[in-house]
Amino acid sequence: MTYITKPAVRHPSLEENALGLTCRDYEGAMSTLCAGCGHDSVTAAITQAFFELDIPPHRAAKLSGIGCSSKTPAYFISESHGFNAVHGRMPSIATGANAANRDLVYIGISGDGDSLSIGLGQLCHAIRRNVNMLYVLENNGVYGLTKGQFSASADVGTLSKRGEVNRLGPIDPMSLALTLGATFVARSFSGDKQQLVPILKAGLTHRGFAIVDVISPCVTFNDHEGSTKSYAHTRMHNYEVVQTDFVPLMTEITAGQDREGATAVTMHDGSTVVFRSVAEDYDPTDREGALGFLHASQVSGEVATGLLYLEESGEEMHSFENTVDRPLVEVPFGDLCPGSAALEDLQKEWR
Amino acid sequence: MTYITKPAVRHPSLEENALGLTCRDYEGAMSTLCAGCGHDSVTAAITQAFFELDIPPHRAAKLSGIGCSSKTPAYFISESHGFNAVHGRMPSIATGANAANRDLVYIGISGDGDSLSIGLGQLCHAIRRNVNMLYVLENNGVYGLTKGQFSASADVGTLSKRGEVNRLGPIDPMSLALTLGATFVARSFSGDKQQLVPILKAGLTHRGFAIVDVISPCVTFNDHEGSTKSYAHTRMHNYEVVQTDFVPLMTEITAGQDREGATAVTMHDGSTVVFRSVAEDYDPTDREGALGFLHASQVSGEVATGLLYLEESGEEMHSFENTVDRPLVEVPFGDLCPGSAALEDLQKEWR
Amino acid sequence: MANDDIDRANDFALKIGTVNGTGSASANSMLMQAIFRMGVPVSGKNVFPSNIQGLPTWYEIRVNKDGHLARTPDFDIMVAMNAQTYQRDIEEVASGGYVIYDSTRSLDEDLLRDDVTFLGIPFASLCVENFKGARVRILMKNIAYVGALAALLELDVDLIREMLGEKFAAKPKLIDSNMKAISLGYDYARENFECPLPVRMAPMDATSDSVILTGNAAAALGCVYAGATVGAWYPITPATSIMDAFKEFCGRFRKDPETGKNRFCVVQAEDELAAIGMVLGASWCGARAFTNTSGPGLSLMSEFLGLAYYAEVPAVVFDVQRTGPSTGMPTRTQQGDLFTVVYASHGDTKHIALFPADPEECFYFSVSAFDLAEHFQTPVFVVSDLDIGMNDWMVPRLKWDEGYTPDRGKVLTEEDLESVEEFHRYEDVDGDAIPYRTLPGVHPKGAYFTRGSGHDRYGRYTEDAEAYTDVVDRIARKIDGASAAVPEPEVRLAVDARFGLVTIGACRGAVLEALELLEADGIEISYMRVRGFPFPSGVGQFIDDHELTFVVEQNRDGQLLKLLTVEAGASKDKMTSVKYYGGFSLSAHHVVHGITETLEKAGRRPAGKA
Amino acid sequence: MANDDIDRANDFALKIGTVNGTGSASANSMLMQAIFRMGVPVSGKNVFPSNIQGLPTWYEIRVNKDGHLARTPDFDIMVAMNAQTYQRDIEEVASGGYVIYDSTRSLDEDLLRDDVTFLGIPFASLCVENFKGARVRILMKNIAYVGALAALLELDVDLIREMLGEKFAAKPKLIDSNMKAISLGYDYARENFECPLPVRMAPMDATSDSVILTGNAAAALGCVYAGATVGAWYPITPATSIMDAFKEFCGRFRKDPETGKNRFCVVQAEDELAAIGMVLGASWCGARAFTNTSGPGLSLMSEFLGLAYYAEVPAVVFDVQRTGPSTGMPTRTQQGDLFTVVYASHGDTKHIALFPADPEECFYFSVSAFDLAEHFQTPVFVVSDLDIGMNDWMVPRLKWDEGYTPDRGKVLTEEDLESVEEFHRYEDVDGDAIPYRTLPGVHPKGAYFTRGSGHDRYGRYTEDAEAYTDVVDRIARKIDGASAAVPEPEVRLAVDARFGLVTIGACRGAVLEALELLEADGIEISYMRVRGFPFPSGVGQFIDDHELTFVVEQNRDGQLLKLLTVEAGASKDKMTSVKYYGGFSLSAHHVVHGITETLEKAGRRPAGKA
Ligand SMILES: Cc1ncc(C[n+]2csc(CCOP(=O)(O)OP(=O)(O)O)c2C)c(N)n1
Ligand SMILES: Cc1ncc(C[n+]2csc(CCOP(=O)(O)OP(=O)(O)O)c2C)c(N)n1
Ligand code: SF4
Ligand code: SF4
Ligand SMILES: [Mg+2]
Ligand SMILES: [Mg+2]
Repeated sequence: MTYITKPAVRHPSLEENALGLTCRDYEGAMSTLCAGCGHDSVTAAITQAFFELDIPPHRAAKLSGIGCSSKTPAYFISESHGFNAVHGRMPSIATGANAANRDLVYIGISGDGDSLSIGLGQLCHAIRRNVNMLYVLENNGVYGLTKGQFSASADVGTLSKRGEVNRLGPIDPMSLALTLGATFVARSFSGDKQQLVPILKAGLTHRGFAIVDVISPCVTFNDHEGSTKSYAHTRMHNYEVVQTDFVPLMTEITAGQDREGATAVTMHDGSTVVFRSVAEDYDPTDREGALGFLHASQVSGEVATGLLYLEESGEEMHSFENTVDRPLVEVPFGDLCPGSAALEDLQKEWR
Repeated sequence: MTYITKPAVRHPSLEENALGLTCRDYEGAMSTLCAGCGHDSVTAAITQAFFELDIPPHRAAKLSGIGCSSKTPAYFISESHGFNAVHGRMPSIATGANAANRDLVYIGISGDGDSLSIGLGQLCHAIRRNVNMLYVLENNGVYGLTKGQFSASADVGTLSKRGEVNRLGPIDPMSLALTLGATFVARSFSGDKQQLVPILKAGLTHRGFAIVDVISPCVTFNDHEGSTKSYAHTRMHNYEVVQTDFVPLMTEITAGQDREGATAVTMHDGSTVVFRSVAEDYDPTDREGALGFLHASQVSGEVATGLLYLEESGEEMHSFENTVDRPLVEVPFGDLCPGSAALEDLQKEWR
Repeated sequence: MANDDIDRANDFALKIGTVNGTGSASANSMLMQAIFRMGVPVSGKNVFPSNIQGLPTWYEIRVNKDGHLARTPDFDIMVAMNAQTYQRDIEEVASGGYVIYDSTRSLDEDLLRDDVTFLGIPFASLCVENFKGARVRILMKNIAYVGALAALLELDVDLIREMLGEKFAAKPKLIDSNMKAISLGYDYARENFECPLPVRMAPMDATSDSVILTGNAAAALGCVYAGATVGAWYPITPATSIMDAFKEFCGRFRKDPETGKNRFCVVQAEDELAAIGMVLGASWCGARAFTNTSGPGLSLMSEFLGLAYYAEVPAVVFDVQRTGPSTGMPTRTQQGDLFTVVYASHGDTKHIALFPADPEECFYFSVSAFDLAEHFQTPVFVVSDLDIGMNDWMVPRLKWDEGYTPDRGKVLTEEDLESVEEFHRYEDVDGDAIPYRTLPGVHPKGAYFTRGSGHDRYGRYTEDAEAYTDVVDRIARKIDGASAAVPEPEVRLAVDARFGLVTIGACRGAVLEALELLEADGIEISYMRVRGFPFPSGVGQFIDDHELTFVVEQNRDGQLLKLLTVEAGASKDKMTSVKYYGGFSLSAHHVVHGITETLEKAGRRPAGKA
Repeated sequence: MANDDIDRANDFALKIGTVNGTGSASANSMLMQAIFRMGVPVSGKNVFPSNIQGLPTWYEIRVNKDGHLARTPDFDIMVAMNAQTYQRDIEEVASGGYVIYDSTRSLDEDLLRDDVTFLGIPFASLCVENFKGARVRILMKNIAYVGALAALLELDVDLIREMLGEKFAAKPKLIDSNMKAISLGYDYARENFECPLPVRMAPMDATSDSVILTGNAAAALGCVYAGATVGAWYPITPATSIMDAFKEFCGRFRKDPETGKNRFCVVQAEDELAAIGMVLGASWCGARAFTNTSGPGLSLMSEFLGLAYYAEVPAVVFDVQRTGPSTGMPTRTQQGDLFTVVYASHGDTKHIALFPADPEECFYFSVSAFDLAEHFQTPVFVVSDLDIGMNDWMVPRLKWDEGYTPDRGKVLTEEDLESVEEFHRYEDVDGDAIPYRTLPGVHPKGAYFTRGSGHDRYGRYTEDAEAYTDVVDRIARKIDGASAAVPEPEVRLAVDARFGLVTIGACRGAVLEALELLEADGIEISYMRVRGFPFPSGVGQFIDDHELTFVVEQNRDGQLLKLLTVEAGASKDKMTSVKYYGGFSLSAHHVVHGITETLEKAGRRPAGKA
């Protein structure tokens, strides 16, 4: 690799995962984002999640569009391939990559501008195809890289740093995803690593499209009074609906852990996601209910967080397309080219 | 006009509207669509609606994208300007046109391919801006003009004419619109002029973005057994949720008409829309409820029709943009150009 | 042609006017196929509206023993089945020709011409008498005119019956009705007219090594044989049938025998931006991936194409051209995308393109396109058009070299990566301006960051002038290098010819026919057809070597001529444009007329050689 | 420059290296403004990263009494405030020059050079001692180096204090701290170094008729004065500030006095496809509408631009070029979009384009763009670049002709329509290839159908070859006609010069400076700068009239040279490219070097005149 990676001084103390790697091995190049940018915290959480899931760095594929958020794939797992596409079009790159090699672990990083304006159509259709990937939407309510214009996720009445007021209603990626039939829908906050890491792990394990909307404040252009995407505002109104706990396959759920009022969903790989609803009778497996709840909390100005909806059907793009299990890139040429005899036969029909 | 319009033989018998025009005066060029195409019935209903609303033909503006559906603006009101844009991009044309001249009556015609695939992003953002227009989505579940590929509104399990099965879940424009905060959301059936005409009239009168999803069967590529957008299937599963009655400003609601269990909403121009819920306690002014209902009926395979949601706030793009009431195209140049003195002053600051 | 009195066997043109959506298409191709099976060179061109049902549509068949199969506008026989278009259809018949029409309703007096023979056959009433059901009657009218033509042209009826047998093997009831319809037309013609007509068929053996094929099917087959696994597309006329055919072929050749699962993945994208994005994603992962589109889609792909060029991601794009600009005439042909293709996207870009002339080349070029795309790590366009892509062409039987192994380009394997010190994505290690590539998932050392933003030879982000320039200069060299790898032009030098002609794509047939006509007229012209871009070195030379070169192409602005000027070093003053861009396929007379006119204007109508 | 011993007053270049996001920008422009107010010609160029905070950024100031304000890479003074970049910053100082650095931390031995003078000033510690709060201390460091420069360059400090007064009129507390910071730097320099340096300021009166302005602000002002009411855009560097400025100006000039409502409507679109769509919709309705974008956005607009061309809908598009291809270097300049602009979209298209050289032309061309767009009913591009658009330029004070009335083109009024028999949208009534237009809502007779699909002169849908050709041929004539309407090239003929030079846009300043240098060297070269496309007739002539013409442009592929070849009838062999495309603004030495090199290669370094 040809990055200026942070000096990987291997602390003997540093904990190792099943692959004998430390979380340092999941880091990337030095971030060039603003000090305090929410995106850097998300990067840290992602690093952690991959490390804890024992994913071989080179088996991950990192994709993004354009924006400050979309720069972040350069800042984690320098030993995996990254694709910084064009603005708003990362989902199509991910779809094609996944079509070609279904065995890699795909993570896409996008921003609210990248996802909800120029990229809205591609996002919706990736959800519809249930492309097997983790899609992290680093949501700060503004276009950071172009210096703070409102994005489509800005709430009504939000003040821009220049003092303009946003009058247009926000597009809520969570309600949108639920409406479009998304099978893994979660929201979190860059400031809450506790909550974020297990959600990311569950998302990486989910078979299908897992969207995680992470409120990730832009300290430079949207962290002021009057912003609803600031650290302060998010801390204040962030309302954890479900607590999520990701239990990997190997560690069985011991009696020790208290499981009252908790639902457990088994992922296709055998690992488990355990929910504990904090909100009165919130059921993260009820799409209609989730939609209603989100609408209500949006009206009341609350930011509902947690793994809001999960459906582990296992049906994803390749099941719809009936593709062979073996990644297409690994099918030998001999199995792809019909050869001259077949061509002869075929042409008999063209006379 | 330079169309081959149908010979406008003026039947003395033909009823005239307030402008002294007959519905013939709202017709357009001869349709070139397949005999029996649902779109032609929608065209007829549109003609009727404009006629009944006494809209001067030249004050209407007809916009569309590309597709069989998008051809239809040529088939009504030949005395109004039409703009057959590129595929999926009609909403942006409408937005710009409306920005320039807010006083025209805008009607956009699109198809499910035009709106839900290539045009999805533009549709969502036109909804978000609440552009003041009637948006008719002629929904047949296929790409008619390109010979019958599945569109994004095709239901799971639908059989194509060539016998392919659609595995991908449909995008429901109604739930989508509700989720995105649309203020006028209605669905109807090309075969039900009774229901369609009042809805179109209400939509034309609504201040803001009015979307009408019209199930409009494609007799050539999607009217067979195994299609959920065929005439037969739609007749069978079409479930009218609310009966809608449009009462123009002039005709006051007389005691004569029975109004039990009916809600009346007054439109910004003073005319009224009267609902009568057919479905148990369905409330067309409750967004959350409507969303839930749609989700449920979709699961049960029913096609809920009627004016599903209405919110007559009167807030639309120009209120958000704080534009002058007078159409911008009518603001005299003198009020636009600051002149030489102002330029002199301005430049003092640039030294 | 209709005018000369020489034997007209196997040398005539026939046009059939019907209404679309009435099932005439299959009757027409059966007719063409019958001629083909009689061993006589034939071509069929579909002239259809951008609409699904109820509008006029035509099918043009040209029969020519010498193998001149380009479109000809002089029709010896007009089968006028559509009253809507009687007028123009009858006008189009060459003097001395024949009009076959449905005499169920008698013809308007003022449509009659005394220089053509009218052969009325009551198709409608015949079908009403003999068949039940509106739909069947309409369908059978088509079969009936095939029967009539069989008699008038002395087509082998048994052959036709045999074909019907094959076609409806599964549905015997249909065979009977079709056979009956054939006889209705055949017998009526025999009884009422003197058969055969002077323009007629005579068995030959000129088609035994050929097949009938559309360019789109051929291109799709090329994708299958090249080992393409991912196809992403958005429907658009006239490109759609490439993916239709690809899916069909894959259904046959790409099912896992055990599981029945697909060894391919075709994604119908939400639009063309997504389609090309999917192709880039798949190619980046190491699959051979392609998309098929036409003008409007190509425009939408512009941004992504620049990314592919600059980040050096392979991609194969089939551009089946239609009449532009904008939506234009979706069911008419043109060659108007040359500039759009070779300079696609903002900034400095230049793309590799292949220009097939017919379905045969569509097949072979389609395979080469994948080799070139991976070899040069860049998008490669196969630029055909509606005429090539959607019409029935008679082409030499396709061959497949069992020795073929795909050129995957410089891709480092796991072993390679184990052994290398360090891997630098954009370094010109071998001095051929082509860097090494790695695929995701193979080896940690292979990891790099693909981006469309400024990067240096190591794949690192940069805003440094030198580091940036270093990379874009190498890319320029790389693409120029492809001029040696794209197919060489097809050249036929006329001895000491003062004049040259350069053309491209589907113009081929019309041009070669025109050159014969001109030669017969004493005008010798050397011929060159460019088949790939960047132009091989010989291209500019050819133009230098001739006093004047005619550039024949199907667009308004002379795009090929301009490209030759700026990209082949040809001097503009030595070239002159011969253009046709009305939407029909080019025909010899366009070329002859264009050339002779120029020569007359220039006052240098030569006695031939210099 | 640093080397010659002549008086260096008002002739030097200065570079300041800081970290972005630390507030140095305002200090730097204050510095430039002070020089300007001293009456001395000056330019300022911002070299910034595509990032928001924490990366190196530079500001380059050139002071030149003769008004040569193009970028120069030889810096006499380097204010090195960013330790990260000490190395390259110090390397960049011309021998004999000065390095001003923060001596709070001492400089690495190996950074020292003995051919430059190091002036250490403990900015950090000075600010720590005198100010409270990390943020304030960082900000004040910037003001402090301004103070130091004031002493070293003999800048008028009172002037600076005056400027601070104006700037912070509202916030007196800030005035004090800023004044204090100025003094800190000023006094320290006075006390520790011999002030002024040989490179220094001397009051002049060369700027009284000028203003300081960016091209983007000027373009936006042009839109306001032209009467544009609808702006639709999507943010992108370096085009964003056009719409920012437009909104700001409109806030001042476009509020309805009674209601306070807007006499304009700016829509931030969801992407560039929507932005151009909105512009077309608004123009179609009769508003003057525009969008501002850069390369990637331009690519995304391709499809719609073809529609506008073919359906003949006016539109004004500002393309503020940045370094391509793809995302490229968003904060670096280039002239790489020439082809993309003039041939935008698939099929046969050709677009009108204007090429301003500086903010002054941005203003005037912006106004002309709307006149041309409506006159010719087609998209018109104003093609500037990051250097023009975002940098501070000193330009002659802008003038506005009160007599100006917008050219709305051939738009039929209600009265016109009352009187006409029939209205045919695409008919060439006046023989100038420009048809008449109507606006929606005006009159029933004006109704027509706008479409990008095939249409005839009556605006009817068509698939007919002649009807189609009729319209596209007229459009071609119409656009060619615009060559007489776009701004004439700027020409300076050297007496009997054997050599010519053609350039475009922002290259102007560097080229004119280079020509002076070459002339001093005995090389006389005629100069032409093209300002509009399609090229006026004189352009080709200029090239014919010279033995050899140098084409100076800022892109890799010589796009201007190619355009001149195919669109101005210029012969390629008479032109040679001088290109720079590393992303910085062009400087005279690039041009001089390129030209002399060519001449030496060609062995024809002339004694001057022929
Ligand atoms: C086609 C195109 N248009 C515009 C841009 C300019 N641009 C770069 S990033 C960006 C918005 C980024 O916003 P978001 O996705 O929210 O990311 P953030 O910076 O806020 O993390 C824009 C408009 C671009 N790169 N490409
Ligand atoms: C950019 C672009 N891509 C593809 C096409 C081809 N095309 C024309 S219509 C159409 C789909 C129309 O489907 P829909 O909107 O559902 O209309 P319908 O014909 O079903 O009424 C497509 C893909 C096009 N015209 N432009
Ligand atoms: S601008 Fe905002 S989003 Fe971008 S890096 Fe800085 S803080 Fe983060
Ligand atoms: S193809 Fe379908 S949608 Fe198109 S006109 Fe025919 S019936 Fe209507
Ligand atoms: Mg953002
Ligand atoms: Mg449809």
